[in-house]
Amino acid sequence: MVRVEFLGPIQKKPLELEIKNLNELAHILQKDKELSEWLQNSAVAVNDTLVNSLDVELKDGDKISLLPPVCGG
Amino acid sequence: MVRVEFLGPIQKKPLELEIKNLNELAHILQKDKELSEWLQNSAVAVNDTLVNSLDVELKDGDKISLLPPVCGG
Amino acid sequence: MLYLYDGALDVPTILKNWYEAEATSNYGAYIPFVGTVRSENNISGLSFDIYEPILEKWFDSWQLKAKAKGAIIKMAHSRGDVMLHESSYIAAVFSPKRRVALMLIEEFVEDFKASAPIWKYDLKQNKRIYALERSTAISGSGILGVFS
Amino acid sequence: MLYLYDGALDVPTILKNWYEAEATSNYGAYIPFVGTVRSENNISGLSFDIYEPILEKWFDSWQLKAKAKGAIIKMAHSRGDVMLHESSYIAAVFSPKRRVALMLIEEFVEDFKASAPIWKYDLKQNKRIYALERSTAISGSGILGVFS
Repeated sequence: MVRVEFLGPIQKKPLELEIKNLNELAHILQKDKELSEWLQNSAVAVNDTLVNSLDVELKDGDKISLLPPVCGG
Repeated sequence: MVRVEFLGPIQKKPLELEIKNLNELAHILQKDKELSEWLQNSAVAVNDTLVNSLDVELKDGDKISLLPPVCGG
Repeated sequence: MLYLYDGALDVPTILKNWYEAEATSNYGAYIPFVGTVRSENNISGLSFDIYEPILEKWFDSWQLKAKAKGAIIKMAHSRGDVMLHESSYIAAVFSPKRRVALMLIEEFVEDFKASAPIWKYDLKQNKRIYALERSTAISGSGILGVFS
Repeated sequence: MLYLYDGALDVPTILKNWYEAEATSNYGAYIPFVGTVRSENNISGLSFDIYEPILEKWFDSWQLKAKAKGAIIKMAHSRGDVMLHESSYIAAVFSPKRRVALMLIEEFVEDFKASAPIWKYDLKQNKRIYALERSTAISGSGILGVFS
């Protein structure tokens, strides 16, 4: 089981999914119309490390975070 | 009469000179061997405004300052 | 040396504490950057969400970059609401030399704006409105939106 | 907004006073640069001479440059002796926007080093030794040394 968290302004509860890689996650999340803009402008972290590609294998207990555009300060 | 002041580390008392321009001042100061290094590396101000050339006429009561290399902070 | 506070920062106290903490560390230059909430767009203030695990990793990577130049970085940021003319952000560089300090504070603050996982909301008529148009997508964003 | 003090600067108090003085001026960025005496070359401290009339003119010209960008500059400097780990210099920019503040503090501090009529001496074994090798000739220097 992999946990998916939506950070900051994305108003969505965490998901628990049986997925093996980020490609599967992309397919699942793209079905949710409310997420479509967020998927275009959000960064993705696996276990709190940002990733730049979908070629990431996932294992049981991994945590995925979606980070929408930032503005600290 | 024109007053010439030597600022910062130049250990020299002010001079009162009867001169009409900075060219005359250059000739007079160049005779003082102790000043030769300071003349090479000092900036010149007339009445507290820095000047970039010797083509400056002087009048009675003017103040000339020699400013050696600076290091604030 | 990353400090998170609920609400506005006590700027004089933080600047004083940081200065005194490094008073005998032999740094020649100390440059704090202080960010204060400006009155614009009829806001009554700003509000912030922070994702701390990634903020800490990002900050630690900057601390290593600074250390390689003999410098250190300190940073304070607010969580939650910060009202008009209050301050929400302080970043500071201590360095032996001024050139390193001047370069580092600029690079750090710019990367902070582009990368630190903090989300800003305008406070307006008791609403908390995400400041999307002033926000920056983190480098690498959008990979989940590409059809594959 | 140019402040000269005999001896070391009280950094926390100056940073606090300046911050509070501009607290409601609606500046979004406040960047002080603090210069502190480092232990090097076996000095016990530094000492400074200042020629105030030209320093004031130089500072006023910078205040006009800052004003054209909607910003202001404050500066404090020590006269006379400042011992190890004490501070002799603070320059600060207040600006609505961070980019202007970051550019301006760098340009101001660099021009200060190159142009401000202040002379530095090392304090070493009760002697006051002009720091010629660390000093910079003001732009236009040398005109009186040219044979004419």
